[in-house]
Amino acid sequence: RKHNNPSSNKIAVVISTLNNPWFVVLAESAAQKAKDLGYEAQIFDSQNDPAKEAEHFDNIVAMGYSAILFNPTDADGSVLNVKRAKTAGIPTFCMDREINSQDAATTQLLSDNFTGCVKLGQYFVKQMNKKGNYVEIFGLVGDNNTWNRSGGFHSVVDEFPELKMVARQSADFDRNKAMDVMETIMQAQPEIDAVFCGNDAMAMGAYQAVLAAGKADKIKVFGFDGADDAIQGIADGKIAATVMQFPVLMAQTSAVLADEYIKGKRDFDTKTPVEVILVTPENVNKYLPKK
Amino acid sequence: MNTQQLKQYIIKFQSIIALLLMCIVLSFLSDSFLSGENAWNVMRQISVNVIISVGMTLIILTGGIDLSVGSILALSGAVTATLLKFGAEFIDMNLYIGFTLMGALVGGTLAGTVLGWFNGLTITRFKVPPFVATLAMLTIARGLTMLLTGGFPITGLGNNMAFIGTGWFLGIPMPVWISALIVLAAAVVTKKTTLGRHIYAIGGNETAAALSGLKIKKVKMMVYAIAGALAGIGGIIVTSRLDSAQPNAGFGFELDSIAAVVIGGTSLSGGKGTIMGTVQGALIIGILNNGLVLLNVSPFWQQVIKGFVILLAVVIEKFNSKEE
Amino acid sequence: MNTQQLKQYIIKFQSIIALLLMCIVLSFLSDSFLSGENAWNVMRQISVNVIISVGMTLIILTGGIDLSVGSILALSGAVTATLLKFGAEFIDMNLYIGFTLMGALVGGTLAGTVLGWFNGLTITRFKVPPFVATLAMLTIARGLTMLLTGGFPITGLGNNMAFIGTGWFLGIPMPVWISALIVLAAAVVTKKTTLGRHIYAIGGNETAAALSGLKIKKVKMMVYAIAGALAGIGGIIVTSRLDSAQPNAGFGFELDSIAAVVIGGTSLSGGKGTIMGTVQGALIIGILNNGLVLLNVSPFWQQVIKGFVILLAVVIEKFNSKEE
Amino acid sequence: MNKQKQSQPILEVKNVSKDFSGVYALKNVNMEIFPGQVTAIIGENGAGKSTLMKIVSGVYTDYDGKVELNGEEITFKNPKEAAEKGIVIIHQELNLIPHLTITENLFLGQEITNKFGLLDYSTMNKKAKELLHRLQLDINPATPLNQLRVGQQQLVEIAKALLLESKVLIMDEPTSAISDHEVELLFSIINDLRAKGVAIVYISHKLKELFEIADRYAVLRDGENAGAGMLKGTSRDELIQMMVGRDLRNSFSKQEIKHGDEILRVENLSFQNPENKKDYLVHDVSFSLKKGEILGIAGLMGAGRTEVLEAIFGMYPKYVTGKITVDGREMQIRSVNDAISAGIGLVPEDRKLQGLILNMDVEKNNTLASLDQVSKFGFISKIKEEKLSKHYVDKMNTKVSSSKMSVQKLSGGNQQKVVIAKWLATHPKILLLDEPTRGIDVGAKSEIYKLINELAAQGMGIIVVSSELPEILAISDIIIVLSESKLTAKLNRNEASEEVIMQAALVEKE
Ligand SMILES: Nc1ncnc2c1ncn2[C@@H]1O[C@H](COP(=O)(O)OP(=O)(O)OP(=O)(O)O)[C@@H](O)[C@H]1O
Ligand SMILES: Nc1ncnc2c1ncn2[C@@H]1O[C@H](COP(=O)(O)OP(=O)(O)OP(=O)(O)O)[C@@H](O)[C@H]1O
Ligand SMILES: [Mg+2]
Ligand SMILES: [Mg+2]
Repeated sequence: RKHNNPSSNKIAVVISTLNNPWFVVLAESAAQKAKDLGYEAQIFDSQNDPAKEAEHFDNIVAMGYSAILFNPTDADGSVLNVKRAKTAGIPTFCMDREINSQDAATTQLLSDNFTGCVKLGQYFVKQMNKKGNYVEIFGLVGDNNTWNRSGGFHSVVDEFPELKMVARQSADFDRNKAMDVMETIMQAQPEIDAVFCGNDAMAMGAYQAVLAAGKADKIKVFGFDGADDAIQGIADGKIAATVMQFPVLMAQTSAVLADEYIKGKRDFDTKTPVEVILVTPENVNKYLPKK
Repeated sequence: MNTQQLKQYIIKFQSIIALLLMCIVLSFLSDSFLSGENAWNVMRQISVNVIISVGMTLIILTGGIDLSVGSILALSGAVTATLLKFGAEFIDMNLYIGFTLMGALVGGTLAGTVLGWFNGLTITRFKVPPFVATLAMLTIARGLTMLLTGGFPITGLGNNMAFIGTGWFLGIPMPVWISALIVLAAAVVTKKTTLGRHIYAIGGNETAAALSGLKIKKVKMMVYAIAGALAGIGGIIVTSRLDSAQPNAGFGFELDSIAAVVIGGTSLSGGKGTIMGTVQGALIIGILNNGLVLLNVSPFWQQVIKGFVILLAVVIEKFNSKEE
Repeated sequence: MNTQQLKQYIIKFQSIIALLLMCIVLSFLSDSFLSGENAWNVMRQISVNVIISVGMTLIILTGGIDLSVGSILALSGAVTATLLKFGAEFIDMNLYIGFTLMGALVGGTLAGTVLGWFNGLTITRFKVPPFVATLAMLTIARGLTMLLTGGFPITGLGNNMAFIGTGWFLGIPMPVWISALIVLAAAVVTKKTTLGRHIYAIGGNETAAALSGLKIKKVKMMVYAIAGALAGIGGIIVTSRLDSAQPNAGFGFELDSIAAVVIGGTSLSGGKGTIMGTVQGALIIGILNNGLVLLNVSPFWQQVIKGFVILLAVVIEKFNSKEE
Repeated sequence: MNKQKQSQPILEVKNVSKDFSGVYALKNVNMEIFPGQVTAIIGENGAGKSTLMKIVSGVYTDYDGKVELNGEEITFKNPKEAAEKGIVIIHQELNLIPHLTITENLFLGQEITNKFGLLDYSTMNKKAKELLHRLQLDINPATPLNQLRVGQQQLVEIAKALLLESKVLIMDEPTSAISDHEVELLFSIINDLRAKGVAIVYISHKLKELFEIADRYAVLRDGENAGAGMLKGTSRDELIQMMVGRDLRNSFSKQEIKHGDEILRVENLSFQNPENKKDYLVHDVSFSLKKGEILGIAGLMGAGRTEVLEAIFGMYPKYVTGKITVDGREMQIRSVNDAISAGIGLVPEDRKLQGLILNMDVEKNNTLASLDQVSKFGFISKIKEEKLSKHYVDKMNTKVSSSKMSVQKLSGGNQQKVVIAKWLATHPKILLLDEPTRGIDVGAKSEIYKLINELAAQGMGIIVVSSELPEILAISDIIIVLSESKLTAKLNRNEASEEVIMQAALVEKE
């Protein structure tokens, strides 16, 4: 049963969540690029729920879209969805997050969270001179990016026994929760040299706590994502480093690839890595938000 | 009385008219809405909500509420997946039981039943108000799911398992079969059995029910356990559809489910409502979700519109039942 | 009667004993717990929950509930930040009003008030059950926030704004001041004013209250509007503390707030409870959160433990009030 | 007091009609109420008495016809407006707030505030105390209402009305929950008010009371006028004739029944006060009941009569001690279910709170306690259920348009019949009835008496708690009297009289 009628020129953008600006950018850039290429584009919000995502795929198949630009909620939980689309003749282009299947998606544009955090970890070790006490605040429990980032970081940092993790808590990727958690941790742990946060929102929250406690010059804050205010924070000396992902680039590329597919191209690499870049005070000028 | 009965029929009819109206409007606005495939989609998409909401209806009929269904769903899914994949290892006894699919399904459902039963226990024996007891369970069950899975999804559950959520049988998707059977059973229980009558009586006036010799605690325990079991079945279907047990599955399902029950005309104060009403409520929500996506409404606006439709549905419902 | 009064004092005392007990245990387990700084931390961290929960208490006392506080909080924060940062542009009239801080604060609070008032309207005029009306508002306000912010946080609000959430005055953090004043005002209203009596009366027996000539609708509208306003103030504080209005701020706050109210001994069926009880409830939750993090308990376990503590608190509460 | 005024009605009802979704509760009713007089409104259950009073006092605002106060047409938007014009009503249903104190209840909607706009508790408490004292209810006015018994609550309800300056005071069955002693008190208050020129409307099913207190009467039958006039010179039988449209005089007379073996023996029954372990709600009560015998329990309000029934019925097993023997076998009654399977049924004091599922229909309420009779393997047979329910609706002459009608739409008397029917369906050996005729009109009352007698004749043992001595005297074979939770007298039918019972009921009181 193939729905791939040439008259249909609709592209679906399925996004894991719109509750986080980073993904809003990803979704909107993809949709905009698709529109620029002459398609109708629609954004589907999975609200971090693979079950909702599955519903979206059902609808997309039923409505006969010609391609899906896809930001999965889960590496494993989303595989079946993509396969279903494939069976119906609809190509899927994964953005940012991976699915654990070699052949389901047409191609996957990935910014490698694990590798990004390996880089961050290396920089972290250098900044700390291989010793000191640090805190980890990780994101939503159950989100695979949470573990990719944490895993990448620890794969480097755990090699140095003098770097001691004195507290490890979750703040659900939420700025407010990160602030509360950091405030409390600082009570229990007077000697903290750094905090590694699973995303920039939490990094900014932790920074607010550190600032309020008057320890801004003692505690180094590390984030991930490359959010505007974190980049600005690095320029202002508030944040030590973050890892820049390129959602806009990723999104636009996926739209272009989808366009090529529709126009007949079939040979795609299974994975198209999109660079992630460590942003530090040394190179921050290149990434400052333009205004 | 005849005029009254007639009126009541009209009211039932009106609710379905509203649904039809929604469908007609949508089929004008979107070509794809009326396709058979889309219809099955909607049905399959609401099936988990329907299953959970059947349990929720029973609970709300007794005058209670259950906020923990989403978390119980997640835990049951995780238990099923764990049993299926790793079997249950009894390290002490040097025993390893490889769970067959059936065993895993029973295990998952049982996990839901036990948690539901625990809800019933705290509510009846320790007199904790249902809202609080199940609010606590919402947190507890989620924590247990995280502990069980370590925060990672459990995947690769095999084709047999996948059949439950994605297969078709006699031209009808499996989840639709399952939910239809559950709805049927629940409708019979509420309308035709003593248990059903007791549920309504307890919700209508607990003191009077107790003084009529009804076993309040037993009935309530049963109802919460049933709701837990149904959440468990929901968890199995979700897990099967995704071929993966997600530790944060079912998040926020309690509100969707309560919305379905209430839009379906069941009174939150208990004693009044029907299973079929709930099914209609779930349909309204499902069709709305489907329609808004079909019409390419921006996700932000979708939230606003959904809120207003819920309001509208309940206002109409209220208006109708006043006529009664 | 005197023995009864004595007993009631003991009960009040017991609740505080429970709190003290928690504190003592924690101070043994963690050195940092008893530090003055940590105490201010806890106070500051619970202040937003306290503010919201004051409004929630009033609503629950009338027999209602408000699920929309978290979303209203987010919208108010976003409105405040927008007004502050971009001013309100009246494009049509070619007018641009740069909002001073005060204007922005009033605007944010007003936004909350209006949404709360709308809750009251649907509940009193259209007779939508509070659970459903505010469930709809939960979705609507969140959608509106997303529409207003486009899903992006609004940051860089300036030092004056930051003072509200992070500043100190006479050695006490600003949020603590604000919440203390609100608690005080609410305690006076509930205990000493006609409005307060009417709130309890409506929750106790609405029919009887109506037959006594009370203006049920007016009181309810007022209470929901107040709760909206307080959620608005909460939104301002959150925004100020983070120096950023987050579109997904306040997510799940409704459950924290209801938990505080219920642990504080207010009955969900209305007519019974106190503001001070709610403050204690918020303290218990706050200290628990604080303690679990201080002890570096795994987040998975934290959820399980929190669930059980909520249960325990309510069971103890129930046990005590039976003695009453 | 003022003869001239008396000739002018203060309140006039002209051609008032009211329907509830098509069903008429009142049809073209006219009525005149005079200042300085007590007007009794009489009628069977569901005759429309309460409905009419709710119209007059601003509760119902949509009706046809006119209400005139001092010759001017009035339309109230709500009860408060009526109260401001001096029309005050004590409702048939208790309208109090459980968790508020007596004072707070009394002043609800008319709170006294000080110059800061804050509540002035000391003034309110003082006034409340005075008022309670007038009703000889010497309780701290800061006591929460839910700690009072029904009867005491009814006194508070009366006090609440007295607090308002009323020109017309409507009392809708004010004495349904209080005993003779309090009734006398109420009458002295009514006499005071009457002397001050207040027009009083008094609704009660207790005809004896009416003759004692009322000057005029007005009778309603099926929502229509059925007669009015001065009470003096009107006989009881004439009134009843007007009410029911038939002659009821000989409808009830106690039949002699041959009593069988002992069916129930209660020995040393005690019931500890759950709130205060040293206090007993029932203390060391023993009695026995034979098949076909009717045992009446008399006593003042709060004497512990209800608790005797509740103790036997297994409602508070934790606090009850004593030996209960049914049909010669000692029973361990640890729950309501035990009681039911021992063959005991209880028609509770408060039918709405304890007896009925209000939003269920008549049929389902009828079968609630006997579902296993109409079901197999847990499935209910509709046909059997309908048959069972119809049997009792007919037997008890319950006035329903259909047994599918929800019980909340029935009048009080018919609701009570539904509760009794529920228990009869369980075929109990022993039936406990707590105030079975509270708020029930004479017609329905005599039907219930007849029924009680029939049941006894079939060999059922029956215990009746009642605050109406004539009722107790009329139906009981033996009477026990309680005072302050102790049994103070056990009387045979022929030994008992109102005086003897009152003597026993007041033992230890002074
Ligand atoms: N809210 C209502 N909805 C529908 N019907 C009603 C309602 N209130 C009263 N009725 C009906 O109106 C009629 C008159 O009722 P009303 O309560 O006035 O009787 P009553 O004379 O006061 O009886 P009782 O002596 O039992 O108190 C009854 O048939 C009753 O069923
Ligand atoms: N729940 C309770 N809390 C406090 N006191 C109670 C409670 N129940 C009963 N009492 C007290 O126990 C005594 C007996 O009450 P009971 O209801 O048996 O009296 P009764 O003779 O049935 O009166 P009534 O005619 O009002 O039904 C009274 O003094 C009453 O105040
Ligand atoms: Mg009446
Ligand atoms: Mg009694």
